[in-house]
Amino acid sequence: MNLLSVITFLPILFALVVWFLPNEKHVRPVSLGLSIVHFFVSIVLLVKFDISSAGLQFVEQTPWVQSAGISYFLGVDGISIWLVILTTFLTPITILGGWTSIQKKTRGFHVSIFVLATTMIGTFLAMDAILFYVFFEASLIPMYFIIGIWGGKNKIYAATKFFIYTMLGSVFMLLSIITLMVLAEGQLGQMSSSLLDFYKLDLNFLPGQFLSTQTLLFFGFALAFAIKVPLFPFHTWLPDAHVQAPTPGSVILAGVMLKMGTYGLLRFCLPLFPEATAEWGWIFLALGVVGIIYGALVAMVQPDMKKLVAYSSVSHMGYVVMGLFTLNAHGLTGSIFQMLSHGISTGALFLLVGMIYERTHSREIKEYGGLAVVAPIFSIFFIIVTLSSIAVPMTNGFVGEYLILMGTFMVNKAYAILAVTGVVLGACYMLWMVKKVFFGPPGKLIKDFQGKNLDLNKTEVMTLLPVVVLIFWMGLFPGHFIKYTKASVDHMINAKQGYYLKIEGRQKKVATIKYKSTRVTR
Amino acid sequence: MLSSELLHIGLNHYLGLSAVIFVIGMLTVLLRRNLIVMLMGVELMLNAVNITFVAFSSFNQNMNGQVMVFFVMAIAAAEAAVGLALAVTIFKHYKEIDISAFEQLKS
Amino acid sequence: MNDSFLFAVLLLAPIFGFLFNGLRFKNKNYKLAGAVASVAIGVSFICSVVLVIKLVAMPEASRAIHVHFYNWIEVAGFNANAAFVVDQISAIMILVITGVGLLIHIFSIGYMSHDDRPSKYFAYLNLFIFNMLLLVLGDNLLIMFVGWEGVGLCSYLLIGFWFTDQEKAAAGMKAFIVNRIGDAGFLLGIFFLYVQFSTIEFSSLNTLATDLAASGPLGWSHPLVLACICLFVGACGKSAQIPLYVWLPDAMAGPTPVSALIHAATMVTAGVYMIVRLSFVYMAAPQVMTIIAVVGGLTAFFAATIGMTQWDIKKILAYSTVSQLGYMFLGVGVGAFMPAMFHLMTHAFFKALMFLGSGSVIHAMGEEQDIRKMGALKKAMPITSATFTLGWLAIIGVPGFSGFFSKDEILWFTYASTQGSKWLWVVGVLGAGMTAFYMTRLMCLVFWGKSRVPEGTHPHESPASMTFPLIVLGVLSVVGGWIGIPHVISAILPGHPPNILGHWLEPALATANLITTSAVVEWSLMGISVSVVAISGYFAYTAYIVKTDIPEKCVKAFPRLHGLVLNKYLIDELYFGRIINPLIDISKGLWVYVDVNFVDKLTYIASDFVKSIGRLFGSLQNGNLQQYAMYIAIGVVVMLSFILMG
Amino acid sequence: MEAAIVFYGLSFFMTVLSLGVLFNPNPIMSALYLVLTMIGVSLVFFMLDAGFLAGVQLIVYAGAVLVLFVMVIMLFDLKREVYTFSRGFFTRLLKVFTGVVFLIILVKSFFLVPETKELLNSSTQMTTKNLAGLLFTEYIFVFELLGLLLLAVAIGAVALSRIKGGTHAE
Repeated sequence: MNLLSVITFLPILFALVVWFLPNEKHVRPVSLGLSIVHFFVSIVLLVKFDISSAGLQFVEQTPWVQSAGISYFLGVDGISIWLVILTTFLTPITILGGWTSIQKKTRGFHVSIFVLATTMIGTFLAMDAILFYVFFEASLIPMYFIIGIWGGKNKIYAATKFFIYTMLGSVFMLLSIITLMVLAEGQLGQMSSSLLDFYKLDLNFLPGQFLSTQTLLFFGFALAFAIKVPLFPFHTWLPDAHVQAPTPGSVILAGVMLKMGTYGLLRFCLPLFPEATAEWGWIFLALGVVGIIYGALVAMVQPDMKKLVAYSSVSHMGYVVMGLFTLNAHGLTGSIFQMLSHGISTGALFLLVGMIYERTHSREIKEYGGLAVVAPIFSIFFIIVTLSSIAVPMTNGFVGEYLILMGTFMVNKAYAILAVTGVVLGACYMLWMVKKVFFGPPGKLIKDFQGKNLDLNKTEVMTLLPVVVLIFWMGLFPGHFIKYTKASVDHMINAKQGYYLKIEGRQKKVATIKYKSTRVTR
Repeated sequence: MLSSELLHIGLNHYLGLSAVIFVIGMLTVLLRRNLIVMLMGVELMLNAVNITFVAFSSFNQNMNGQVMVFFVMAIAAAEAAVGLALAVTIFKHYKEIDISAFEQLKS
Repeated sequence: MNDSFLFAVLLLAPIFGFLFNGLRFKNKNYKLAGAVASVAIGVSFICSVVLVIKLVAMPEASRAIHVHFYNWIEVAGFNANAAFVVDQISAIMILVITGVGLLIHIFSIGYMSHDDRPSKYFAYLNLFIFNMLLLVLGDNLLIMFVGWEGVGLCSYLLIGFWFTDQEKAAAGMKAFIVNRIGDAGFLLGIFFLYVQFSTIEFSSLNTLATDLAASGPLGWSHPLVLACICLFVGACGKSAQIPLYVWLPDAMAGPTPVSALIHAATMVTAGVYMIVRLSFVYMAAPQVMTIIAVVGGLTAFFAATIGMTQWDIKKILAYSTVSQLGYMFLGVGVGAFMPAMFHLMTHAFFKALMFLGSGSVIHAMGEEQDIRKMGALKKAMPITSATFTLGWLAIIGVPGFSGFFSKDEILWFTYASTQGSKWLWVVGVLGAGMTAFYMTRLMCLVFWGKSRVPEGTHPHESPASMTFPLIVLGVLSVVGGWIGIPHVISAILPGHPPNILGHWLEPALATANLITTSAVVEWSLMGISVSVVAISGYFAYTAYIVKTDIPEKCVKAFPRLHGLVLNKYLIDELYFGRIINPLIDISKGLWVYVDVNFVDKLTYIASDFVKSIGRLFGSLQNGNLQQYAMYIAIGVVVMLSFILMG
Repeated sequence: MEAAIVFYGLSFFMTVLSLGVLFNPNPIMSALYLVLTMIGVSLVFFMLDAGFLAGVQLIVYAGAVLVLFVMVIMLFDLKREVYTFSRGFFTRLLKVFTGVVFLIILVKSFFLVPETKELLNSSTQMTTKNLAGLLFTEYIFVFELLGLLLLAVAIGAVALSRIKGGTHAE
């Protein structure tokens, strides 16, 4: 069986295992073990990956709905590989994050987490638009349950908002995919939903006009992904979802699910609609800049820690979108890097906020104060993650932000200068929170806990340690990560018009033969 | 020409009569509030249909139409029985036979 | 020894100390923590010395040791290598950093002996040294930026070291955020330079900029000029120049050795160092240099005026630092890169000395910082007092002491350089006069005169671990200036001592052309400034020792001016009132009115629209049986009419 | 000619009577009008040479069903109604309009049927015997099913009426 299928569907198998586990007490350790196994399986992918190639690797293609040209088509390249690893890396972390915070229906929770992992990995690996859509939408279901069952006070509202908002965008995407499939039938003589075929299409584009095929399709896709990212002004579901979601849910949501949006932009919008991207990209650059500043400003006045982190996500994802639409290698590399580092550092922030919430049952910033005295280890971790979040050099946040800003600067100086203020504002809101929560005299909450041990236990330290290691690894040796994406990014820049993807490796022959045979049978 | 058309009673006349009675029955069902009167409206409609059946049967020399009328009558009788039984039950339960009092199917 | 190895040890020794102390941060054994930290810095110092010796052995024209560890960020032509260089400029810096740093570490052992968390303190201090070394050794702008932000971070952590005090935590945050504004400027500067030259390595930048400047003067909108402005904003943030100086006085909330190390000797001079590093680039943008000179001169002047009115010993030294940094910027602004570096170095010696001295005083007074409660400490603390006197003589520029040579060189360039101006010289001399005033005032109030020490406080001399660094720095404050004796002076001295520093730095720096090189003019200018200093010093002595009612009278004569200066020209209030509070208000407005009540409302409106359509169709399903029957009838009618019509 | 007069007369009375069902606010009166309409229908059957059906019509409708109606009405002790017709002026109008349009469409559609001018009553097939023949040969299964249905209805009606509640609750 192909490696990618194994990586994608292993979690489903795990979910079944967990579901039929006789003793509910064993659910947590077994899930943790299985997710770590999954992580190591995905590391195999990293080891076997050929970094010199920009093409699709480990390709697997089997016809699914022949009459419509829909196939089960998985492949990985430099753009998606890290996102897959990020998912498998964060899954054990989330399971650890829910170790004590998830008290009811543990079995169902872990099943949800595993199903979610499958759908997310599937989204990143699917090279068939319909398959992508299926995974993209399916990921909503477990997340809906995670928020709706294990969430906070207002969970149903948040879950519904999250679901419907994202669903709304996806509808336009589905419409665009179907349009592309029909166009493929006209131009290639056969209906197909394979991305590789979509790349071959010649889409009509009229400069300056909104109602041309390419522009409409571009916005159809872009809207779906902009909501998922979320880009200003489609971001309002995010604070609600984050505040209500349980800690592991927030980690996955911020860590991976938001990246599905930016990944989609990178996989669909940029290569499929090059002219429209060039023409209308400024809107996204501008929205990215607005998102950066707006998210930072609004984060600055949040009374709730989780909300603050949620708005900081809006700000950080603004950077990613801005980087994507710079359309140069610096911006793209920076964006991919920033996706990873945001996944790690914001995920860690949510974990940390969750950990302290478990102890004090409050997230109100003003009720804290002087936490560093009673929880020194926690403070150290929190400050390290904060530094990574505000992009201090030598942590992961810096590399991505720097490259994005430089890429933007090379395209448009005004946007870059505006976006740089985000660097300052980012420091403002994060340090403001750190000051209010950790420093100063003991606050209302901390007084109640005086003398008790509020600090992290060993499990929590073990949860955070890999994250911190990665924060510094990515900050000090970004080359280890960038080298995987380099070929793909360069290819995307060089082949901007007429983007294509080659299929690499031994599967190549099989795939083409299969492809031809389907064509003949039609 | 017209007078002969009018005076010579053909199929269309019977059909017209049945149509008129059918519509009146239908309006009874639609307009009256009393459940029992509504059932009467249904009976009217069934009778109108019966007229049509018999008229076609006669004009086409086909007995099948009459057989059908036979069946319709039986079913009408059954329907009246069940309908009235239901009406009785409803009346027993609600002390009310006004159809607008029963709006439990609201969305 | 291998260069890479030397560099690695130089950089990693502090990191080792940081990790050692950081991982056992709860440990209260200050001796072990301090010893490890000091040894780590000592190792770095030895490496620095070895490197400098190696450098001296190299031929004059190519004195630079480059080391390349690995490619840090490498994307599409953009290369930021983890590469380091030690040349004439950074050689001075690493000696100062590790040397002064070592002394301050040793001092800290005594100073932090009563603290709860000495391990954490020394960990931060070592981390700072590491970052500072990165800053000065970086071979390209980005590595410098890494150190640049890193020292800002350490400064944040150390200012807020006693974080249970809300104000100290706030001071740390303020420092970091103001620095961040500068950092944003720095980043933009890097971008401008990269876009212009496609490289961020110092040596290439300097060459390319010189070539560019040779092709004619550059307009204001040229990327290079904009880059210089942006980088200068960065320097303003880090080196506390107008308008971003506000964080430095507040930064005195940190432990005093930290103030000595970070906020006097090393970190705050990073801005000067950066401009000196890019001297050729800046020479290509003379208009920016004028801005720098004006900003530097104004900072030197205004900070000195504020310094004259303060009562907190550390605040006085802080404003003095700002003022002296102003001098350095005045120097680089007029093209006096060598004198600026010279002043940087001598300032590091005497200001570190004075801060440590003040630390010793504060320690002895039981954490008291108000100079009105001191006086006559000379008897109680002879060593501190003696060394502090040396620092005082150096900073006010008494001939023969280090400060005299460096400051006078800057003033001479201000007057004589093509970039300079007589007005700037006047400002500089006035500043020097005020420096003499407030430093003499400090001496009078703290060490001389009558004792105003409150009952119950028994000042005592500090332990040897604290006095030893004082003595070393005291000596350096005196002799430190002798390696850069200007030509005019050396000409009349026996043996004509050479200007070692000037000679050493010359190949690495750009130099401004001087309009006049007349020795007579130089002597007379020197005479004027020395006499201004002497008069103002004497006046201060009179006012605070002989006739102690003079200050009162002056205050009474100009109450509003005094109030304004005492309150630091209300700059903090201005920033809070005009920038920070409005920004917070805007943010609140954005959140409440835009986010919650507009953007989110829009989604509600959309969903309400859908709901209302649903309600419309829902109203058809009203449960009325006859209504349903009517729908059937209508449906039949419609279907029939379709059948009949078509 | 006579046939025409009889037909028109009959049609007129039937229309008026059925309108009486529709408009009379007293359910008893409606039921009586319905009986008369039923008798009219059986006369129409006679005119169409369906004597057996006319008889059955009289027996089943006028005899059985209507008695049932009247009995139920008596049982409820219904008086003249205060609200005869359903609510809502607009809805009422729409209902009447629908009815009128429906009538027009129906009448119009008759002219699509090829006109059969003559009553072909010379045929010997239109006898009750033939009807019975058909019923008990070709339609025997349906006929039996109908019997089953009537049985089920009988049982069902009894069961429904015996549900406790209302006036019989005690």
